[in-house]
Amino acid sequence: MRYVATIEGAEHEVEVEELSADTYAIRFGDQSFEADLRRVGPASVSIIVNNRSFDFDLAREGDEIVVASRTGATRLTLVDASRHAMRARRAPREVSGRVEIKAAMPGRVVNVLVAAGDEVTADQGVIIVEAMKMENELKSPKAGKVTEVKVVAGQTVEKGELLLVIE
Amino acid sequence: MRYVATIEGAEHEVEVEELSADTYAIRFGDQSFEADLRRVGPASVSIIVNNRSFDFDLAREGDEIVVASRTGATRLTLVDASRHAMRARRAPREVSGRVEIKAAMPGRVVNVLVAAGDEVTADQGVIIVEAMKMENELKSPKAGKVTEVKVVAGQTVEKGELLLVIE
Amino acid sequence: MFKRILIANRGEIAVRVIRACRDLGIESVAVYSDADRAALHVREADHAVHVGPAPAAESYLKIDRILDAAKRTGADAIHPGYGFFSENAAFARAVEDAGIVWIGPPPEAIERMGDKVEARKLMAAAGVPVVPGSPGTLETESEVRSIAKKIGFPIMIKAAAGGGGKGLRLVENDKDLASVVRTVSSEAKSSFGDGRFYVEKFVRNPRHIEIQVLADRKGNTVHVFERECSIQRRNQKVIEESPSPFVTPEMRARMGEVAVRAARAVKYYSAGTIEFLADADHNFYFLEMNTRIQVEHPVTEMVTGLDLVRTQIEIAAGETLPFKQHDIEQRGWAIECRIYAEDPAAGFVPAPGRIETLRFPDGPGIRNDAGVYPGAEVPIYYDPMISKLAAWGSDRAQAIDRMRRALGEFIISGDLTTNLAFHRWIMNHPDYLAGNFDTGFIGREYRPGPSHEKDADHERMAAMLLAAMAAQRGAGGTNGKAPAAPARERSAWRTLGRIDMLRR
Amino acid sequence: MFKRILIANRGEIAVRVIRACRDLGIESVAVYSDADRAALHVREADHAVHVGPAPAAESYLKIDRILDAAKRTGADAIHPGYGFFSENAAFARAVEDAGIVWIGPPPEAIERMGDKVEARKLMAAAGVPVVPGSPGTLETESEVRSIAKKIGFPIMIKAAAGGGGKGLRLVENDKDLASVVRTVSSEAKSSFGDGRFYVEKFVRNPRHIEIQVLADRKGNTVHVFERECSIQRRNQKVIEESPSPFVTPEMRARMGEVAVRAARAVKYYSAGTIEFLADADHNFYFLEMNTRIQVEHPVTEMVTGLDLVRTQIEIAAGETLPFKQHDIEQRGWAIECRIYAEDPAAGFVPAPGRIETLRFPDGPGIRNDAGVYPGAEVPIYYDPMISKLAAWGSDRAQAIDRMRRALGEFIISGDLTTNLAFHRWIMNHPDYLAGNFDTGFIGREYRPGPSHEKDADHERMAAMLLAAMAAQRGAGGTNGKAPAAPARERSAWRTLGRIDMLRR
Repeated sequence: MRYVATIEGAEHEVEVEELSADTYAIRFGDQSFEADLRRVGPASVSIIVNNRSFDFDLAREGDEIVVASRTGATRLTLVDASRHAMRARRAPREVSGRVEIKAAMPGRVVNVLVAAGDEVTADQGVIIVEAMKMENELKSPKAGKVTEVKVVAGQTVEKGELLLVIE
Repeated sequence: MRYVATIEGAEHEVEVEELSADTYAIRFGDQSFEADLRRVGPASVSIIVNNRSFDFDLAREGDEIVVASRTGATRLTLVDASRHAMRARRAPREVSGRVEIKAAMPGRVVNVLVAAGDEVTADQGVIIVEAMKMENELKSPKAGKVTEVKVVAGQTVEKGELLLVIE
Repeated sequence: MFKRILIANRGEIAVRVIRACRDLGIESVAVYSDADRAALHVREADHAVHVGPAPAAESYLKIDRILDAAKRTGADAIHPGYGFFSENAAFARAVEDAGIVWIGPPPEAIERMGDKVEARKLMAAAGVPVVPGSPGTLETESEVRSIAKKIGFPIMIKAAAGGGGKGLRLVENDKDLASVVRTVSSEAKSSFGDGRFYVEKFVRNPRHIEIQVLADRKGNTVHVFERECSIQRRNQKVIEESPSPFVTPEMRARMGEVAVRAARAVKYYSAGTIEFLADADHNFYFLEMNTRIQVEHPVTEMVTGLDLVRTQIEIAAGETLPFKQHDIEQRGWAIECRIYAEDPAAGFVPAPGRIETLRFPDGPGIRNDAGVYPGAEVPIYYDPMISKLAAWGSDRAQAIDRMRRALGEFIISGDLTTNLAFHRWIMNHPDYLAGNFDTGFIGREYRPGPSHEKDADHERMAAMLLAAMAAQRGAGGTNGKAPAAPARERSAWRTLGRIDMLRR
Repeated sequence: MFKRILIANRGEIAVRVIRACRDLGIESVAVYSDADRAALHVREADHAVHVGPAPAAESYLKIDRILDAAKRTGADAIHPGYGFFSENAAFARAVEDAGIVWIGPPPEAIERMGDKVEARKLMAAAGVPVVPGSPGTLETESEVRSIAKKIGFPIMIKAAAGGGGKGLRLVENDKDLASVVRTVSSEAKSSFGDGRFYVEKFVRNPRHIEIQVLADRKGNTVHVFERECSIQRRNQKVIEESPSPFVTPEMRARMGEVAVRAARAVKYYSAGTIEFLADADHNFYFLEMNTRIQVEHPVTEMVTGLDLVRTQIEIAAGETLPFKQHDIEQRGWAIECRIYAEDPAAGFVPAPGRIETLRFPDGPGIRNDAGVYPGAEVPIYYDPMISKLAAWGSDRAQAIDRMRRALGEFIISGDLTTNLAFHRWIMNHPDYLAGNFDTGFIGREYRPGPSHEKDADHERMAAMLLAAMAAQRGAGGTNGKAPAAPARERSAWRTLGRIDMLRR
């Protein structure tokens, strides 16, 4: 199998070949290695390469795979080489004058300091959200007008939930 | 649901009724209880009855269920009340003059002290089996004749594997 | 001794008290909200009583429900843990009025120390050094402005009923004053039911050092040396140690003596802590007294060999302190890292969720007080603490070596982010290693950023690529075993605690 | 200091040494057989080298393969752990000849102490008390018979090259003599490659008490007090503690002095242990010297605060002992329970298998040195130890209270049987609590039998019946979460460690 791996922005062509049930050949650049891989937990693998032992926890986050060890973690993507060529690039998203204020964490709305139609200045406090007894006053990132208020005081909100819109 | 529970040889009629997703009514003898049950692990449950908290690990062994807590364990069987009446009793097994010597644990045969056809006396050592460097000389439980030798020195054996037969 | 103790708390401290009960052969009673039915403290206790819905104000902070739970289960004493009712004199009195023993200090002492303004006056009168500030409580922005004019910015605005790093904010200059006063007042009202606050001169870059005290009901009072708690984020401690690398033998003796004097001034009994700010010249000032067991009590236990929770229970039962001041000795060094479900890269906001897999460190010198188990939920409603990881060594260097090792062994995965990588960063920071830090350390030094394997050599690279391939295919090696069930696998892949190392 | 240490061992002791390496910033090299590819020590190490098939004789005990592994990974020192090569002078010499540092005592000391017959002679000459017995080694049944006639039955027949409870058998009378001689000889030949044996008068109901010693290469030798190891099954320790409830301050001083003399007699360096038998009159006799780290070293570490494995490494690196005799103090009490995959009801035969779920105890005073993780296999080929659970308390009563609590928290399930319930039984036995026991304790007192909840009241009964129903239906409550995946569930139901409580 040939892959294109993207690590910290750099692309690498990788070839992985299964030699037996547990051993693999990995080639990238002018390097070639034989590795022994065992599953040691639901999302953990033990890998031995040239007598070096690596114990990784693995996670998927969207397109990315996170490979974490006791000393650090690396985030990478792996794409089938044949599909890589065809892969469409996403068009950069338009940045509009509309700003959405979203909940950074799950919590409870303590107070909404503005109403739809209010004019606000940059850095003006617009809403207070509480999580675990810590209250956080969220501020407007720009001067503008409040066009939508999606929540009321006392309401529980999820992480990423839209609270209000400023245009 | 009605069950017949057998605990340490005594039979109890039990009725269990699901009151909601997590709560149950349990009746046995003249006792009646309401209980809250939650799964807290692959084979662990937390149960609260009359404000008493029970944390059990559960295991099935054949027909039996083992309910284990921090202080002890109880082995019981639970049979659907309607099937209980029809349940056939197993006939007691015949005890024959044939004695099978089996491996009590997984291990390795160090030495076979007898051959098929040999006459042995009660308590005579017949085979030496090693597990984890401990050698154990197995003895004939009765006087008789070795009719079968199923293993050879150096062979690895499983728990319960037949080693030899004395008649 | 008591027959049955109700623990009016949750999480790791409830488990800690249950362990002390078990050691003493005392039955334990847990209370739980809707969010905590399957929590570890409920599983570990002998009894468990439901006290209401998830929000603490409707369950853990309902006096009548807690007392009713105690009566229904026949509890003869109540331990409040820390937080919740631990510094609530009204609750302590209600407990005593109900004929149940309160495992804590006299309600009067809680009250006098709980009113931070009165406490300042009282301590000054007892000859305990205090920081310059407002003589009494304030209620308006303009009052604050006039005090600030007198003592000069920066100032700290503190809720009169606050404590434990909650209800206090720094004001650097006049411009921010209005917004901060509004926030503190709102937070104080909703968290403590008391909107009053006071002002203190902000001591820049102080050390936060505290002295543990123990006193019985017969007036025997001892101190159990200091804890260094200067490593803080959001004005809350994350790493504590004992002894302090900053405290000299002379300073230790003086602080201990002052702490005993402070405790005696309020006729204190049970375990308590006198918190001090220390400046670079080894001057120290009374900050507040915590009239309860502290989160960070394990480091004192590891260094002195005492069991502070057990001693609290014995004192409440009327026993005499089984040791005198000269019996208590410091041996070696202990450090505690508070492992939280929080996101250091996003200003340490809580990031709770469900724990999938969990492996705790162990071995020589390691202790880990946890409130969770694999499959448990860290609820959004409460303090998002996962565990308190503590390491002991014969000296500070060994304690740090062991902590670093333990942090490496700690594995937690699930729908949550942890501060494990943040702790690893501190345990390798030259200033921390040199004992050279103050309460501003994290704010000045911590810059979240990518922490990928910078020195990844080719072998590590090959291993990582293979691991990534295994992750993508959803299957690792065989190891001669059946692979884990797909359903379980799917959820475990989602996120892993270790990934908090990488942020961009 | 070393750059990279190879650990010529497996299981918990390999993990223990890896932890010491990590604390010291030294890289670790694991070796593994086919059975141990996924073992914890391989996962935890920085390097790992395959050394052969599952049987130890073909992997862990292959001198050339271990040395080759060290050379290939650039290891500059080898730590042998306990068992395997730890008391093999030929291996120690081969290591040194290869230019690699041997983290252990001088090969000559191993040799002289390894020959139990020579050791007896040597110790007697050095003024160390020894038990009456054969003056030299024996080879035939008739030789044994003539010695027995002289010193009288019962006698112990011991392999000259044995040790650690292996290769020794009791003969009560003339009738059993032939069979025992045959077994010991066969076992000695296959296990140690040396069929010679010797005979000692059997001291009935002795205490087994040992003294830890530490010595550097410069001749500084100290003792680190005693360990009480009388709780044994199959002539092997299962519970150890320090201090011993039997040893008086005078006896401790004498034993320590004798132990240092014994170590000096063989120009010892590194960590070592002098084992003694003690009779009811507080007389003690040299039994053997273990020229390696002991399984039970954690209790000494907990009581003294020393790190014995770290000290071993430092001594091997040529460092001077960083403490003198008067610097070493005993604080409190520590107890260790060896948690084995074995079946106490079936004569303590090994009962290894795969571990499904695993939850370790923790909290104040608890340490658990494990060699396994959830999903790991306890292989049939080696010592079936799961972990070493240790509890520290300020006195013996508190240490026992904490051990009892920790044993209650310990959950292990899978295709294996454990001795957890056996340990719980001992921790509640009045004679154990009174400190009143000897090496015959388990043989006399332990009667495996059903240990169901005898005092199960109706509420517990109701809970058990409901749990059983849940088990039968294969589904518990909902807790608002998806139930665990069926495949995983099936295997977890199979057997559970806690069920070893019930045997019939």
